[in-house]
Amino acid sequence: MLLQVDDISLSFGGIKALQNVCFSVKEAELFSIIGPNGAGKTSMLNCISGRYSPDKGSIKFAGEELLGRKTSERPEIGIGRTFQNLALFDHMTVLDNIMVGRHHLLKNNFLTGMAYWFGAQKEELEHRRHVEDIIDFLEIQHIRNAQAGTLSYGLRKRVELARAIALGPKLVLLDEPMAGMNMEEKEDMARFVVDLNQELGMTVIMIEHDMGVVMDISDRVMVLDFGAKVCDGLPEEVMANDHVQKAYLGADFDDEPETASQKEVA
Amino acid sequence: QSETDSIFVGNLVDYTGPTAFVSKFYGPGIKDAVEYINRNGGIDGTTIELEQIDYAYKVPQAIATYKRWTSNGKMVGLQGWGTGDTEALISFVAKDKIPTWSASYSGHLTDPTGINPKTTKPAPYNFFYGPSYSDACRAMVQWAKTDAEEKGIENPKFVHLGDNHPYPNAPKEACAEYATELGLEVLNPIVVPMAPGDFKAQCLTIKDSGANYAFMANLGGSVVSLLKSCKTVGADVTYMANIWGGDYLTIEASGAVDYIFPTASPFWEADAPGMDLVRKMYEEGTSDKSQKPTHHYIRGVCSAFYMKEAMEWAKANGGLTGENIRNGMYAKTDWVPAGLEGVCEPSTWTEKDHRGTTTVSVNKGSLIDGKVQIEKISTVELPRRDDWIGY
Amino acid sequence: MNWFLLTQLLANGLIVGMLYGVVAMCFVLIYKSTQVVNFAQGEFLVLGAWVCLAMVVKAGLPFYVAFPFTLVFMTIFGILIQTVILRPLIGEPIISIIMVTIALSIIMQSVLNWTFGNSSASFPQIFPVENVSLFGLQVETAYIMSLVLSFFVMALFYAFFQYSKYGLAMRATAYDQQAAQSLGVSVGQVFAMSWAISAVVSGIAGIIIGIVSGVSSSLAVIGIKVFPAVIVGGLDSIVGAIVGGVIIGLLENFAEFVDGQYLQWGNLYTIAPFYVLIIILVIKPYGLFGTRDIERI
Amino acid sequence: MGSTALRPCGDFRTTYKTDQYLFQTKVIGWTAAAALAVMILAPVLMSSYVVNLLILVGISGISALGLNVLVGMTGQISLGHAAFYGFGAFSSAYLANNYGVPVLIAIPLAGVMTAIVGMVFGLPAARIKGLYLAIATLASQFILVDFFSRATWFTNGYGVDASKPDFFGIPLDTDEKYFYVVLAWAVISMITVANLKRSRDGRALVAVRDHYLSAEIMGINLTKYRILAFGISSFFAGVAGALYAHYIEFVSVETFSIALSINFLAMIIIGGLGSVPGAFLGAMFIELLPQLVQIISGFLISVGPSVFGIIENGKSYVEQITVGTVIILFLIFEPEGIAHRVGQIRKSIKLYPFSY
Amino acid sequence: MLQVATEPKKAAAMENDILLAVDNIEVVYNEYVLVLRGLSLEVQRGSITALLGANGAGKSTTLKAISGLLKSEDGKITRGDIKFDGQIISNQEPDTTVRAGVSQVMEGRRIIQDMTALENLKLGAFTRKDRANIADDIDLVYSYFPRLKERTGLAGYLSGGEQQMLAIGRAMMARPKLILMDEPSMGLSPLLVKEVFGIIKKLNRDFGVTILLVEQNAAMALSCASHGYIMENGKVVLDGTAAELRENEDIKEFYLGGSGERKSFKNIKSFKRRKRWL
Ligand SMILES: Nc1ncnc2c1ncn2[C@@H]1O[C@H](COP(=O)(O)OP(=O)(O)OP(=O)(O)O)[C@@H](O)[C@H]1O
Ligand SMILES: Nc1ncnc2c1ncn2[C@@H]1O[C@H](COP(=O)(O)OP(=O)(O)OP(=O)(O)O)[C@@H](O)[C@H]1O
Ligand SMILES: [Mg+2]
Ligand SMILES: [Mg+2]
Repeated sequence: MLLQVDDISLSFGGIKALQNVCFSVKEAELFSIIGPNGAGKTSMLNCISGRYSPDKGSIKFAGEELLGRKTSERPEIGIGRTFQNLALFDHMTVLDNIMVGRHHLLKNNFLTGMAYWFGAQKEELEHRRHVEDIIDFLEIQHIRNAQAGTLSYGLRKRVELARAIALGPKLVLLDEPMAGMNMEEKEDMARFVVDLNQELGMTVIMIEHDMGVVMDISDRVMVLDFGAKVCDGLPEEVMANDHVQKAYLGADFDDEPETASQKEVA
Repeated sequence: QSETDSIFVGNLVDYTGPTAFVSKFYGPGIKDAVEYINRNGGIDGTTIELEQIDYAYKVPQAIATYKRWTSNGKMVGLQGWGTGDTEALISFVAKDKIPTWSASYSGHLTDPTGINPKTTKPAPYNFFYGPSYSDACRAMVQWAKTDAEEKGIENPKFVHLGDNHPYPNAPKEACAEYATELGLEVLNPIVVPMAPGDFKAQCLTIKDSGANYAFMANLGGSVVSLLKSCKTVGADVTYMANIWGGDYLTIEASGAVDYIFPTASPFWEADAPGMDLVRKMYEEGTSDKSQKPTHHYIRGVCSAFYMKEAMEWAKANGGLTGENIRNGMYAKTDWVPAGLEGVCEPSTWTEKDHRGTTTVSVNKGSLIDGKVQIEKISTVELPRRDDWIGY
Repeated sequence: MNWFLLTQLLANGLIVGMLYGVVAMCFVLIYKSTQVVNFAQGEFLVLGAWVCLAMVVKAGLPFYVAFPFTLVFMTIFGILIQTVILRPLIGEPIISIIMVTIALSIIMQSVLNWTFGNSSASFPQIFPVENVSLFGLQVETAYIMSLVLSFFVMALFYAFFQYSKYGLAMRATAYDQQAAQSLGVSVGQVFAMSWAISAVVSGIAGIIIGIVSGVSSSLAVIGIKVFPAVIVGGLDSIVGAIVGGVIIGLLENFAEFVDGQYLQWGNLYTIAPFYVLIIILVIKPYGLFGTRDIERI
Repeated sequence: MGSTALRPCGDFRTTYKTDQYLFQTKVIGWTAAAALAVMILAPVLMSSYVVNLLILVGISGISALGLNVLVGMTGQISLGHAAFYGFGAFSSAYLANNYGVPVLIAIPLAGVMTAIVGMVFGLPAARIKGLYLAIATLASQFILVDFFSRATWFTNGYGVDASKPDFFGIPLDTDEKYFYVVLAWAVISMITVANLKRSRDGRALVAVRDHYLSAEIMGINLTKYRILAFGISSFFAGVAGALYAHYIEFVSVETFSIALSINFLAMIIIGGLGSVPGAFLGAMFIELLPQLVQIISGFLISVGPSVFGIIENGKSYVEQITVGTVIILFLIFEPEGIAHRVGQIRKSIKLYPFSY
Repeated sequence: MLQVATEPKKAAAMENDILLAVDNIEVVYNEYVLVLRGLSLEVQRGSITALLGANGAGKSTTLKAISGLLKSEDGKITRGDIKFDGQIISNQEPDTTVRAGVSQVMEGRRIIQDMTALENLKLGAFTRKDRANIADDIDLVYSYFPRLKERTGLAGYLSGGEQQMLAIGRAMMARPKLILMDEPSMGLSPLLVKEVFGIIKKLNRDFGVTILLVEQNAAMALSCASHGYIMENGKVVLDGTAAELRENEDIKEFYLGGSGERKSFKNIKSFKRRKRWL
């Protein structure tokens, strides 16, 4: 078990964002979390990456207790993530954004950095090489020097992924990586995620609303609703769950009204 | 060198900064005087080219301006202004040999040789017309002592009011020392900010302290606010001001009653022999005439005229160089510039002692029925004690 | 311990603090609707005071006529400042706009000095009784006015921001100009409105301060002086502004007491609010009533 | 897709190293070299008035550059920079006067001392952000200035003398000689800050500014970098203050007011937030503008005293108003600063003759 | 059947029915980044029109150009013009455009986080004069999105999907003639996507609101739209009725996810050249 989440609860005022959630993720697994909006998926990732501290419970990463660890130390242990609502450094170039991901791996500090030519440069260039590989991998060469803030939504999502990869994590948490993409781009993204998992050997926890993608690429799926775990298991098992069908997929939502314009055209 | 038909004098003024309140009168005094001098033959034919620069009481700005003036090597004299910039320029003017007449009357500017142990930096090229801040304050204290005796106040108490700032601090220690010497009880000084505001808190403290005489070392709006606040609070204290803090405008704005302040020149309406000349200069001058001049204007005139006569001496004794002009300042004793009799106090500068005058007029002013009434109530002649040089 | 002096000082602090609160509200108003900290606030006060004084003294108008005229003048002035100077900067970095208010204060300081002179001047007696006794302390009548005023303005603002359509629009604009625009809010108009309101309240506060301390251009420093009040209360809280003002007022006077009676430190009066400010901020980073940023990711 | 970032033809970079160069194109490199050459020759070529102004611009520029690390890079607005500048000035004078430390060594030492003080005053930044922090720095301004007027052992209470430096026995006592001291420090500070920007900790600072929540999750210790920014910024403020002290030769307590703090802020906003040359361009703008306005108004008055009689009377006001107006106009037309405008011009030149 | 949009259709007879006409516009950001290069499109009154395209094609830019929000991003329409209801609205202040009857649901929701959901809705009605009906409309929005009523805290603490609902509801509050929707389904659960599209249709049918819909979920978008445009690189490259587009092979391949049978994402390993229409 790479990640062992035990009995996590989290509440904000009256809202119970998470209630006694337990699950575990194996090494090199591609694990998806699905659930209705507001179910607490993002909150779960926030607990793992240190943004929120749960009210109770424990999270063990590679056997070590995570809670109590400083947020900024978690990349060192091997946890990286992307964000649902885009959290890039808007005024930095794409390249610098990704270089920030290397922060915990770089050794130069402000003194050596200011001197630059005595050592720091060599190190910077080494890591730059690594970052360029990531850029190639995600096919974002053409925007390497663009300011992240001016990019379109979809491209920003991709830069986010690049930055998370640059952390060199063992476990990468992806929060809706494919939101706002068309089918073709989703395919690309799915391919990247699968590659991450299979070629770079990273363990992935992914939140995604596109069932096509989730069912296809995940090894296991967990469903959250109202902060509580509904079930987890193989994609097919989860899909078969009644609650999931009703509350999440909306199976019996079929009485679509016809629009005025369609009537006309028809 | 004296062949040139004009010499350059820089003049730092503050028309927009925190001390504009008084610089607006002192500066025109210099300007009108120099224009008058130029119209009437200049320095034996040499005209004075005066440039006034408003540095808004900012020291770096003053220094930049000074450097600009000295860069072409033409400046032979400087009419300075505030405490900060004058102190900052001490070593510059000493090195460049540029005699400086400032409107900062800090005690340590009177020590050209560094004779006083407290002097950190001798000021061989610095002059000013009038009593030093310390001397003016000493005169106030001395007056307070006699006043207390007359009124039968036993054990009179004295307090210094002012910001923790070089200008109000300048006379603080010297004055307190003399007050103690005279047998006044000196209370802990009370800090009053330089900027105006509501000072009832300070006034309550003053009232509570039981002070009889308070020396206000600030100027302008701060003094006005303080007087107003204390009036509301109802502290029964005699307020005494610094030379820059006492003029009819302050009295008018604050509605002060029995306000004691020092001067080193007569008032505008006074009929001293030299006042006609001053009024003529003013009438003919080009400076703003929207407001009646205060006595600060007259000190500006005196400052310009001492400079003028020192220059005349220099021109006759080797040429118009800074060094000669400085020596010109030592040439006379009990010196009153020609035509300004009764306007400028007789002054003497020597190589060891730059206290021009130690005579202080003490005045009392009140606002009665919307009219400012000022009377001179005494003249204090302070001894020229050696231990007071530069202090 | 000198209880008498202490109570007198504290009473004074309370009253002076109310006025700080009114000035602080002017800041808060601008901040709440434009995210800008107005460094020309002090000059706004002085402008109001001078204009009213000029009408009373130079034009010889009675105070109760000059006062409303001043407020009209301030309204126009606020709108003018916004349309001419600040409108072109809508959507630009906040810090640039703050810089513009600094430049504005430089300009206003000069214009005020030029037109009204550098000297201090006083209002003629305005209220039949100049001072009244409150808790055994002599207090200027103008302060009593400001006391009433501050509660009135505070209630008004509170209701305005909470319930009125323009109040909502102002808050929305401050939070996200683009989103507000997309809802049909004219950012320019909203900003003009808040500058006008702030100018009017500044005018009133300026007149009160002028009556109490005399009018002079250097009175503008009060603009900087109330920063601690604004921050202690919370930058965007109307109620906080008043509370912050009172706290700073009390604090100043308490510092004066401690200093005068025990420490003899010098200007604790001026400096103490700043020490306390830092302490309060470290404990409550958004002041006492400021809304905290939503830090979601 | 993505038309933004296509590099124009003619700018080929073949290694990552060249891509990291301080001077991104040859033109910039040559411009910098030419500027440096002009500066080196300045004392020979120009009048001492100009040299004096250049020294002041250089000193303010170093200080502004420090502030730019704090405000421009890290996004922490400081209204107390002048106090740190002042602390540097007094420290250097203190070291030189009381311990006989050679001035050229006292200057960086003063920088270090100021950095420590800066970090202490930066401690609240661990919790306070944005304008709240800005006002907290205003508090440090007041507290430090109060300290200056109180600590007579350090400042005499009103000011202290500072001597001109010696360079291996050569006294650097004229403006022309002192100019090189300032120039050296200006170059050093520009290079080090430019280096900082392209290395790990510089990026971390900018990341903290742009999105501190995600920066933290990317492994950046927020508290450390927020305080570090205060340290670096105060170091340069301290050095600049020390340079100022030994140039002016007298450090006055009155100098380090909020007005000066605001001036420094104006420099970087006008120069361009976060830009290294911008700090110096902004310093030039703010330092020279009043001088220029003064010269122009003096000229106008000398040309037509009758026409400009009004100006004559309120000359200083007209000057102040002009300075304020120029700043406002400048910000209306270029709210992001000189450096940004230069960048825009560069981009359109690159694309010439096509407008986009 | 399919037309290439380089020659904008100008059927004079239909002129009257065209609510929005974008005519050959060019948009530049920051004075040097050219994003739209001669884009034209038309939206018929009472229709739902879909605008599809890859990331970075310029869809959001198009919407911002119409609503006037471009200005606040340093963007400008440098050529061509936009007509709404017969009036030219290019480069107009956004509030004027809103008053004219255009609402926008911005990308990324952009709700005012430090106000409550209710306040956000009230704000949506900012331009309206008929104060009396506002309360009714709020109830209407609540009936569409019941869970908004339950959330009384600050909107910033709503979950992503809830915020999206709020954004749509807020746009409705202005009672616009035309709503510009930028990716309304982004980040919504499948159930909610269906709901949202249902609501879009309902809006269109019950209130006759015209909708210009930018969507990545092409299948959904084309299922409710009557007409569609495909954008690429700042231009319209393909347009037609929704039915036509649904049948187009390329669209099937790149937007709808294969022709009928579900594609397996797991097996897409090799680099795939994209077909482009340019
Ligand atoms: N910082 C916070 N303060 C208050 N409430 C919060 C906070 N963060 C999350 N919540 C609440 O917790 C619940 C879960 O939110 P979360 O963002 O985890 O949902 P989610 O599953 O990611 O939904 P979505 O798919 O819409 O993104 C929501 O009701 C939200 O309003
Ligand atoms: N403010 C801006 N400054 C400079 N360039 C910008 C700006 N906004 C957008 N762009 C550029 O314009 C292009 C189109 O962006 P736009 O946001 O319109 O794309 P989009 O079609 O909405 O993409 P997505 O589906 O990813 O949202 C992108 O290449 C983007 O980099
Ligand atoms: Mg989420
Ligand atoms: Mg978009």
